[in-house]
Amino acid sequence: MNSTQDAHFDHISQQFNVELDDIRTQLMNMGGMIEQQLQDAMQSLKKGDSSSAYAAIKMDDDINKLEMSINDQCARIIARRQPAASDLRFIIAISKAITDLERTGDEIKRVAANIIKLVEEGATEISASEIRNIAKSVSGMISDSLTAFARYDVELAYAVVKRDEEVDEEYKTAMRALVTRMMEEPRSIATSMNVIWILRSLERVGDHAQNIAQHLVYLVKGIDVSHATAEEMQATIDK
Amino acid sequence: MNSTQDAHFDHISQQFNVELDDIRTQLMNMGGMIEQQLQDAMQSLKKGDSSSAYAAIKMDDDINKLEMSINDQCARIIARRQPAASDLRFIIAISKAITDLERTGDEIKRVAANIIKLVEEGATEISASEIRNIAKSVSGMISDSLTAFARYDVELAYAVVKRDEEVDEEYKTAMRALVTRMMEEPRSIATSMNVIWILRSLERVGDHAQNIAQHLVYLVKGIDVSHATAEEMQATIDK
Amino acid sequence: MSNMNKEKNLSTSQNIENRAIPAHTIGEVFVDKPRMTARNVDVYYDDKCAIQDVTIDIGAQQVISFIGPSGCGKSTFLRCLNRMNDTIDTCRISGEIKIDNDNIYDPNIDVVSLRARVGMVFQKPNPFPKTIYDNIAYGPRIHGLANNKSELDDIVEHSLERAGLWNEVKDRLDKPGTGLSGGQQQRLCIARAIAVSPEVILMDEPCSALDPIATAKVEELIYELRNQYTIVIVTHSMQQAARVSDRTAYFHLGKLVEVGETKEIFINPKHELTQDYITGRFG
Amino acid sequence: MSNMNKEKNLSTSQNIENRAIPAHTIGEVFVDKPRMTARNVDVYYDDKCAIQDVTIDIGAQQVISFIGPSGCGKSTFLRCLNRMNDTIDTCRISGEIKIDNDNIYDPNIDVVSLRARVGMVFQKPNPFPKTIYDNIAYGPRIHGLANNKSELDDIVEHSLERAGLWNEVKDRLDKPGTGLSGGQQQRLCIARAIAVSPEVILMDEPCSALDPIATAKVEELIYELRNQYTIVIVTHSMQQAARVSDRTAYFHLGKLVEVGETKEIFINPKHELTQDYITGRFG
Amino acid sequence: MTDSRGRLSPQEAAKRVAATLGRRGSSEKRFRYLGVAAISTALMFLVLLFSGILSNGLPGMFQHYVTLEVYLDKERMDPQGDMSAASLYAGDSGKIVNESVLKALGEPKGRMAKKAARSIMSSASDQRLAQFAVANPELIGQTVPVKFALDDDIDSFMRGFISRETPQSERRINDQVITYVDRLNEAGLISYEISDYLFFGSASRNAEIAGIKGALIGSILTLAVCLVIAFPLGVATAVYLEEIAPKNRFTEIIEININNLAAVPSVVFGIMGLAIFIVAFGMPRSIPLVGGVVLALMTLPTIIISSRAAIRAVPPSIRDAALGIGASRMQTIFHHVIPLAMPGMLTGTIIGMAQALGETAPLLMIGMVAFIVDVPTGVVEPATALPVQIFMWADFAERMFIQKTSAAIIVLLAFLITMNAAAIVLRKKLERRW
Amino acid sequence: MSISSLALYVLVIGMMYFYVGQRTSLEQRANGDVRLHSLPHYYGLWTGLLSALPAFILLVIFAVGDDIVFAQMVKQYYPAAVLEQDVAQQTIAFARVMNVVDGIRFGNPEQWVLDAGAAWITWQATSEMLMSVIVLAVALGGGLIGYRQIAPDFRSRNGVERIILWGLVASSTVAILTTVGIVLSVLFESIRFFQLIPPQDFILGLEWNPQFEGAERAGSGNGEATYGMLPMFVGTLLISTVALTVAVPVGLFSAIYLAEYATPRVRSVVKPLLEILAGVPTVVYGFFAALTVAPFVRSAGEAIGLEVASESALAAGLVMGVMIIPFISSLSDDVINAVPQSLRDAAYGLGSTKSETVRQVVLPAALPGIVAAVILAVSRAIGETMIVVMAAGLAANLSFNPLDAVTTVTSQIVTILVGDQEFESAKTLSAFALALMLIIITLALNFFALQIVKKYREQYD
Ligand SMILES: Nc1ncnc2c1ncn2[C@@H]1O[C@H](COP(=O)(O)OP(=O)(O)OP(=O)(O)O)[C@@H](O)[C@H]1O
Ligand SMILES: Nc1ncnc2c1ncn2[C@@H]1O[C@H](COP(=O)(O)OP(=O)(O)OP(=O)(O)O)[C@@H](O)[C@H]1O
Ligand SMILES: [Mg+2]
Ligand SMILES: [Mg+2]
Ligand SMILES: O=P([O-])([O-])[O-]
Repeated sequence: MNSTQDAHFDHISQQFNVELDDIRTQLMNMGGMIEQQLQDAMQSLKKGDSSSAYAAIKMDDDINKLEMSINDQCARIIARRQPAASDLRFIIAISKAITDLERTGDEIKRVAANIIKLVEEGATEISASEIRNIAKSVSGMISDSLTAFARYDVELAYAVVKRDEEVDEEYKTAMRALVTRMMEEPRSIATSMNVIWILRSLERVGDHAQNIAQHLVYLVKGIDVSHATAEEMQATIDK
Repeated sequence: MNSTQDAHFDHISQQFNVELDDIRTQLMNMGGMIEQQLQDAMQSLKKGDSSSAYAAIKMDDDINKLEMSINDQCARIIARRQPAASDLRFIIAISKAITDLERTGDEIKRVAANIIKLVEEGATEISASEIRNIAKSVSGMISDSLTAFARYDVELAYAVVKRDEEVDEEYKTAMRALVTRMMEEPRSIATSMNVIWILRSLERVGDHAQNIAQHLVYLVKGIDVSHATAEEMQATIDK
Repeated sequence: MSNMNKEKNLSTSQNIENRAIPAHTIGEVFVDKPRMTARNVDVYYDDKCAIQDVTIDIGAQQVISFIGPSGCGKSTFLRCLNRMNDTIDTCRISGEIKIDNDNIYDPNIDVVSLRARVGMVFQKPNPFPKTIYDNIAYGPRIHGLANNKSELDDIVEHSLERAGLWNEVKDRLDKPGTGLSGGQQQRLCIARAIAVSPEVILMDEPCSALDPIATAKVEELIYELRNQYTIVIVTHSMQQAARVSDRTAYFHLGKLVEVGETKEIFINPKHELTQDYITGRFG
Repeated sequence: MSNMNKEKNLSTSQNIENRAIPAHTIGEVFVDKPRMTARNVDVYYDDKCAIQDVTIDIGAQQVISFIGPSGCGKSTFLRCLNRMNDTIDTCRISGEIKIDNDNIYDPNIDVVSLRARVGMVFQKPNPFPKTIYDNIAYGPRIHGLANNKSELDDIVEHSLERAGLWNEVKDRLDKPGTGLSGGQQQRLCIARAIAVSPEVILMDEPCSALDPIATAKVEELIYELRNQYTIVIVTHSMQQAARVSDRTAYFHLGKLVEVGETKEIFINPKHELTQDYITGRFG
Repeated sequence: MTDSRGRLSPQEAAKRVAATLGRRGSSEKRFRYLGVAAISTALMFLVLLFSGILSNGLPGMFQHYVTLEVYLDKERMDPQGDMSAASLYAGDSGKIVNESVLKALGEPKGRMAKKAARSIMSSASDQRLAQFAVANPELIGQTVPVKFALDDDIDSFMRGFISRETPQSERRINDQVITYVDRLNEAGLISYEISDYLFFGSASRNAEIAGIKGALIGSILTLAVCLVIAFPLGVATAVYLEEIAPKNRFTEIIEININNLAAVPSVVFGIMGLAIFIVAFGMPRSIPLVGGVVLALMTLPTIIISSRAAIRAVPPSIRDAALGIGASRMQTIFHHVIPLAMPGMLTGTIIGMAQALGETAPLLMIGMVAFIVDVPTGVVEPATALPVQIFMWADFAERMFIQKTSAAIIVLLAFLITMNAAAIVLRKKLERRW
Repeated sequence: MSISSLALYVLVIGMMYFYVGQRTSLEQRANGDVRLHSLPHYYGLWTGLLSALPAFILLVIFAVGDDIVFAQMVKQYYPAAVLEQDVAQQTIAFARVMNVVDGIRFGNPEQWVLDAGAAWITWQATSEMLMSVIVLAVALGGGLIGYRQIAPDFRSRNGVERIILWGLVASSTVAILTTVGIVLSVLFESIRFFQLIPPQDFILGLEWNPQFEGAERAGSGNGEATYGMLPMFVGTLLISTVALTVAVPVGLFSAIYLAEYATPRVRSVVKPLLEILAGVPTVVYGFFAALTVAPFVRSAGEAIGLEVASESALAAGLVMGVMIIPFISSLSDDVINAVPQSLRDAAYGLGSTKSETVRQVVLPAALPGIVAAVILAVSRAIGETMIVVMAAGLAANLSFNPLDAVTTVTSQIVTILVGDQEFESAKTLSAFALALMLIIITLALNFFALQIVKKYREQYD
C-alpha cells in the first residue's frame, strides 16, 4: 500500500506517534539548519565578509549533534517499538536521510571554509555567479527533498532527482570554465582551486539531496531506488 | 558489557545466527570487492593500461547491488527478529558501514575514471608515487577497519582513525605539490586536475574507512564516536 | 509464480474456476508446489459466518503463519484443515480443501487417516499422562505403523531427535511426559505429531503458554522442521510469525485479506488492513 | 544520579548502610525521587530462597518493569511490595521495604491501608461479577473514601476516565463487568485500582491474557498513567518492557542483576546475563 | 519403506493406516453399543422401580367408602348433653353406625349375619361419626348421609385382590359378607375416592385408616432442627477450612475428621445419638430434636464438602482482586467469596436435607420407630418420620398396607424430587461462569 | 426472667449498642477531619458484639450448668444408704427428687426426697435471679467497654474480624467433637462388650446367635448365645460383591457414554434421571427389594431349578447395586470430565477414533478417580442398612452362595438396637462392637479412596 503522511500518526500508542513525529520534526529542523548553513556560507561570498561563513562552519557541530541524537532515537525506537512495515521503512529512510544530511553539512562546511579563503584573498568575485547558481539549485533540491519527505510526495522526489542532472551539467560547465581560467591565469590557480572545491562540494550536496529523495521513494514505495536510473525510478513511482 | 565476536553466533535461534553471520560475511565480501576495485584501479595506473580500471568501474555496480542486498537483509532482520542490545547495534553498525563502503566504491570508481583519463593522456607518471602511497594507506585502512569489524577489535579501529590523520597529511602535501606544479606548468592543469580528483577521492576513502572504524566502536561500546576526536575515542575505548 | 501455475493448470475448467481469487484477498495466494489447497472455503457456526470465501495454497515444505485480530477465524480455518471442527456440532463448512489432490471433506476419506496425514499441535502443551516413550509411541501404535518393537523404538528415537529433544530425555524415556518443563512438553507434543509421519503439521498458538526462552526453542524447532514437513501455524504474536514463517496470511473478520512472503508482509504489506494491524494501528 | 543521592544522605549511618549495593547488581539502582525503596530484601518459601538481597529504588511517577526468565522471582518481589505474599503461609521476607519512608513490614502498618496505597492489577483480568459501577465503587466503599453517593459517582467516573474506559462504558455502568471484552476488563481492573487513589500500582503480567490490540491499548494506558502514579510492571514480553517502561530491572535466579534506563538496557546492557536474555541467547 | 531409519514415508504411513481402518471402525461401534446398553439397563431399573411404586401407590391414594343414612340420635351421641367434643367422642357412635349399616342391608337377622354386616365397616367408623358430629353439630338429631371407610379386607375385595372363586375357607371374607357388599354396591352406596385417611390420618394398625400426617410433621420438625444446626455450622466450617485455616496439624485433623464423618455409615450416627443424647444426656427417645441433631451431624460433611467445593470454585483471582485493593480477609470472604459460593452452598444444603429426609436407620436407633398416634406439635414431643413410617408399614402383612406404603413412598419421593429440582433450578439460575 | 426472655433482652441491648457505636463513629468522622481506621459499622459491630456475645455465652453456661451443679449439690440430701448403692439406684433416687421438683407425686415420697426437692426449687429461683442480673450486667458493661474504645485510630475492624475468626474456628471443631463422640460412645460400650465376650471369639467366631427374637424367627436355633461376627462380614461381603457386579459395569459404561458420546440433549435428560436413583431413600429400595425383586429372583431361580431363599443375598445385592449405580456413574462422569479436553484433542489430532481415545487416553487418566469412586461406592454398600434389613433377612448364615439368606453387620445392629433394650446385656453391647468394626472398615476404605483421589488431583493441578 502507499503510505500516506498521516499514516504514521494514528498508532494505538500515542507515545509512538509522538516519537515518530519528533523524529520527523528533527529531520526537518536538520534540513532547516542545512539550508541556513548554506545560506550563511553564500552570504559570506556575497558580502565578502567571512563571519557568516564561520557561523556556517560552527553550525556543522550542531548538525552533527542533531544527527547523533536522531540516530539514537531511531535505535531506541527499533529497540522499544519493534517497528514493522511503513514504520520500519520510516525509521530506515530517516536514518539514511540524516546520514546524507550530515554529509551535506560537512560539504557545506567545506564550502564555507573555502569561501573564507576566497574572502581572505578578496577573490569572492571569481565564479561567484556560477557558485551562486549552483548553490541556489542545490539549496532548492535540499529543500524540495525535505518537502517531499514532509508530504510523502514521490513526484517531488522524482523532480529532485531530475534536477540533480541539471546541477551536474552546470557543475561540469563551471568546472570546464575554471580549468580554462586556471590555464589562462596560473596565478589564480590557488584561488581557483578554492572555487573548484566549492563547486565540487555543492555538487555533492546535490547528490545528497538526490539520495534523500530516493530514501523517500523507499519509504513510500518500499523499493530501494538508490542506484536506479531516473527512468527506473519513474517506473517505481508509477507503480 | 563488551560484545565479543562470538556473541553474535550463539542465539537459541540458529537461523538468526546464520542471518547475522551472512550479513557479516557479505560485509567482508564487500570490503574485499572494494580492495580489489582499488587494486584494479591502481594496477591501471601502474601498467598504464586502462582495462583493469574499467573493471574497477564496472565493479561498482556489483558493490551497489551488494549494498542494496545487505540493506534489505538488515531491514528484514529488524522486521523479523526484533534485535536488541548488541544485535541491534550490530545491525545499525553494519548498515552504516555498508553505506560508507558503497560510497568508497563510488570514490574508487571516480579514481578509476580519472586514472583512465591519465592513461589515455599517457600521464600516468604524474604524482604516481603519491597516489600509490595514499592508495596503499587507504587500502590498508579499509582492510584494517574491516579486520577490526571481523575481530571486534576496537584498538585496531582506533589505529585506523589515527592513520587517517597521516593520510590527511600526505594528501595535503601531495595537494600542495600539485598546485605548485600546476602553477609551474599550466599545460598540465587538466592532467593535474585528474590527479587532484584521484587524491581527493582517495582521501575520502580514508575518511570512509575511519567512519567504518567508528561504527565498530559503536557496535562494541554502544557509544557513537562518529564526531568524536581521536582522544575522545580513545577514552571511549578504554571504558 | 501464480502466473506459472495458471498456465500449467489451464487445461481443466475446474482448475480455472479454482483459480478465481476472491475480491477481498490480495497477494501471492498460489504457490508453485502446494501441499494443501483451500478454495472458496466458508465456515459457519450455526448461522454465524466465521470464515468467508478463503482461497489459499499451503506450500509444501514451508512454514505459513496465520495472523489477525482475535476472533478473525484463524483457529477455525486451521482446524478445518484436519477436520478437528467435526467435533463441533454447529460447525458447517463449504468450499473445497484438498491435500495432495484428495478432497478432505470427501465422504470416502476417513477422518482418522486424514488426521494421520495432517497432525496437530495445540496451544497448551498436552502430553498424555504416560511415559515419554508411550507419548511418542501412541500414534504409531494406534495406526499400526510399526511392525515390531524395534521399529517402534526407532520411530520414537527419531521423532524425539527431530524435535530436538532426544538428548534431553533419552535417559528418562520411562518417566512421565508431564514431568517435563513447559517448553520440553511442547516439543514432546511436536515429536508426538511427527511420529505418525504426517505431511502437514498444524499448530494453534503453540508458544502462547511458554516463556520467552522456551518459545525461542520451539520457534527454532519449527523453523528447522520445515525441511521435512509442511507447517501451518496460528499465532497471536506478529513477531513470532515474522520469525518462523516463510509465508504469512493475514485474516480479518473471517476473510483472508492478504497473503505473501513473510518478508514482504512485514516490510511492505500491500493491504491497508494488514499494514494497520502489523504496525499497531487498530481501534 | 546515585552519586548525588549518596552525598545528600551521607549524614545518617542508616542511610550509608542502605546505600550498599549488593555485589551482584549493577546499573542505576538508586533514583532521585524514590517512591518505594527496597534494601537487601530476601524472600524465602520455606527454605527455598526465591529472592536474594535485592536493593532497588522505585522512582516516583515512573514506570519500572521487571523482566527475567521464568521463576526468577519477579512476581515474588512484586508481591512483596504490597504484602500480597502475606497470604502465603510459607513465605518469609527479610530486609526492608519502604514506601515514602514508612516501612511496610512494620507491625504497626495495617496491611489493608498499605494495599490501598499500593494497588495491584493481575495477570488475568479479574473483575468482580458485579456491575461495572460496583466494581469501581467497591474499593472506595470499603475504605470509606466517599461520604455520599455523589462523591462515589465522581470517583467512579474519574477512575474510568483515567483508565480510558469512560466513553466505552458510560452507558452501561449497571451491566456486569464480566461482560466486557478482555482488554476492557483489564482496563476496568486498572480503573478499580485507581479508584482508591493509590500511590503505586503493581501489575503482574497484565497483558499476557490479552490479544495484541488490547495489549496495545493497555500499554498505552500504563504509559499515560505514569504522570500520576508510580507503576511497577512484571512482564514476560521484553518488547513490552521496552515499550512501556522508563526503567527496567533484570532478575536472574532470584537476584537483581541489572537495573537502569530502559533505553540503556535494551540498546546497551552492561551485564552479560542481561545481554544474553534480551538478545535471546539462553541455553 | 522408511526413507531414513524411524521415519516412514507419508505414503507408506497412509497405507498402513488404511489397513487398520476397518478393524478400528467396528471396535468403535462395539464400544458405543456397550454404553447404550449400560444406560438402558440403568434406566430400565429406574422404570421398574417407579412403575412398581406407582402401580401400587396410586391405588393406595384411594380407598372405598360407603355412604350410609345415619340418624344422629342426640341422646346417644351426646351423653353429657353439652355438645362438647369430649361428650360427643364419649357417645355411642359405634352402635349408631351399626344400626345404619344394618338398615342399609335391610335389617339382616342372626348373630352371624349381623357380625358379617358389621365387619364391612372399618373399625374406626365410630370415631369418624363422632368427628362428623363435632364438625357439624347442627345436624344432630337429623338423619343424614355419612361416608365411612370400608374395612381393609372389603377394600381388597372391591379391588379384586380377593377372588370370589377362592373357596370360602381360604379367603379372609366369607360369602355372607360378599353378598352384603354386593348389595351395598348395587345400591350405589360404595364409592372409590381419594383417601382422606392417608393424608390426615395418623399411625394405625388398621390399614384403612392409617395415615402419614404425624410422620410427615415429624419429618418436617426433624428437618427444621437439622437445617438450623447443619447449615450455619457447615458453611462456617467450610469457610474456615478453605479461606482461613493455615496448613497445620489442627487443620489436617479437622479435614480428616470431616472426610471420615462422610464415610461413617448412617446407622453409626444413630448409635452415637443413642449412646450420647439418650443414654448419657438422658434426653427422651423419639423426639425430633434428637433426630434433627443426629441427622445434622450426619449431613454436616455433605454440606461442608459441597460448600468447600463451591468456595473453591470461586476463582482465586477474585480474592486477589479484593485483597489487591485493600479489602481485609474477612471483607474478601463476606463480600465476595460467600455470595459467589452461596448457590453452591445452598445446593449442597438442599441435597443434604434431601438425604436427611430419606434417612431411616439412625432414626430407628434413637427410637423414632415408636408407634405414635398423636401428631407432634413441637421438637421435644415424640414423633416418627416419614421413611420410618414407611419402614414400619412395609413390615405389616395386610394387603392394603402395601398400597399405603407405596402411596407414602410417592409422597416422600415427591418431596425429594421437589427438593432436588429446587437444587437444580437454584444451581442453574445462580450459577456463574468465569 | 426466663432464659428466652433474657436472650431477647441481651439481643436488644446488643442492637442498641450497635446503633450507638455506629452513630458515634459517624459523628467522629463527620466533625473531625480525622480518618477513621475502620468503617463506622465496624465500630457498631464491635460494641454490639462486646455487649451481646459474652452475655450469651454466660447465658448458655447458666442454662446448661445449673442442673449439673444442682445434681451434685442435691447429693448432700441423700441418706447414706442411697449413697452407698450403685449408679442405677442413685439414678432412681435422682428421678424421684426430680418428680418432686416437677410437682409430680407418686405415692408418698420420703422426707429427704421432699427436702431435696424443695432445696432444688430454691436453688433454681436463686440461680435464675443471679443469672438475670449477671447476664444483663455483662451485656450492659461489655457494651460500655466497647463504646469507650471508640476512637478514630481504634482498629475495630480487626477486632470484629478476630471475633468472627474464633466463631469460624469453633464451628470447624464440631466435626472433631462428633467424631470423638462417635468413637467414644462406640468404644466404651465395645470395651464393655469385650469384657463379656473375648475379642478373639467375636472377631474369629463362625457363629452368630445372640438370642433375640429376630434370630429365632430366622430359625437360627436356640442354643447358647454365640457372638462370632464372621457370618455377618461374609454376608456383607457377599451382598456388596453382588451390588458391585451390577453397579460397576453399568455405572462405568453409563458414565463413559454420557461423558463422551451422548449429545448434550441426551445427557441433559439421562444424567438427572440416573441421579434420581441416588436420591431415592434406601427404605424405598428396601421396600422395592422385599416386594418386587426378592419374589422375582426366587421365582426366576426356581424356574431354572435353583433353590433360592425367599430373602436372598442376590435380591438385596441387586437392589443395592441399582442404588449405587449413580454413585459410580456420577463420580466417574465427573472424573472423566475432569480429564482435560486438551488430552482428547491431542488424541484426536493424532487420528485416534473415539473409543481409542476413551480407552487409551481418557480412562487411564481417569482411572484413579474411577477406582476411588468404586471404593466409595463399596464403603457405601457396606454401610447400607435398610435394604438389607428389609430384603436380606436376618439369618446369620456363613455362606458364600448369593442365593442364600444372609445378614449384614448393619442390619444386625439395627435389629439389636431397635426398641427398648437393657444396656447391660451382651446382646445389646454386641451391636456396639459390630459398629466399631464397621467404622474401622469403612474408614479404612475411605482413607484409601481419598489417598487415590489426592494423588489423582495432583496430576492435573
Ligand atoms: N464453537 C464455536 N461456536 C460458535 N462460534 C464460534 C465457535 N468457535 C469460534 N466461534 C466464533 O467464530 C469466530 C472465529 O473464531 P476463531 O476461534 O477461529 O478465532 P481466532 O482467530 O482463532 O481468534 P483467537 O485469536 O482469539 O484464537 C469468532 O467470532 C468466534 O466467536
Ligand atoms: N507459593 C510458593 N511456594 C513455594 N515456592 C514458590 C511459591 N511461589 C513461587 N515459588 C518459587 O519461587 C520462585 C520465584 O517464583 P516467582 O513466581 O516469583 O517467579 P516469576 O519470576 O514471577 O516467574 P514467572 O515468570 O514464571 O511468573 C520460583 O522458583 C517458584 O518456584
Ligand atoms: Mg484461536
Ligand atoms: Mg510471575
Ligand atoms: O562522503 P561523500 O559525501 O564524499 O560521499
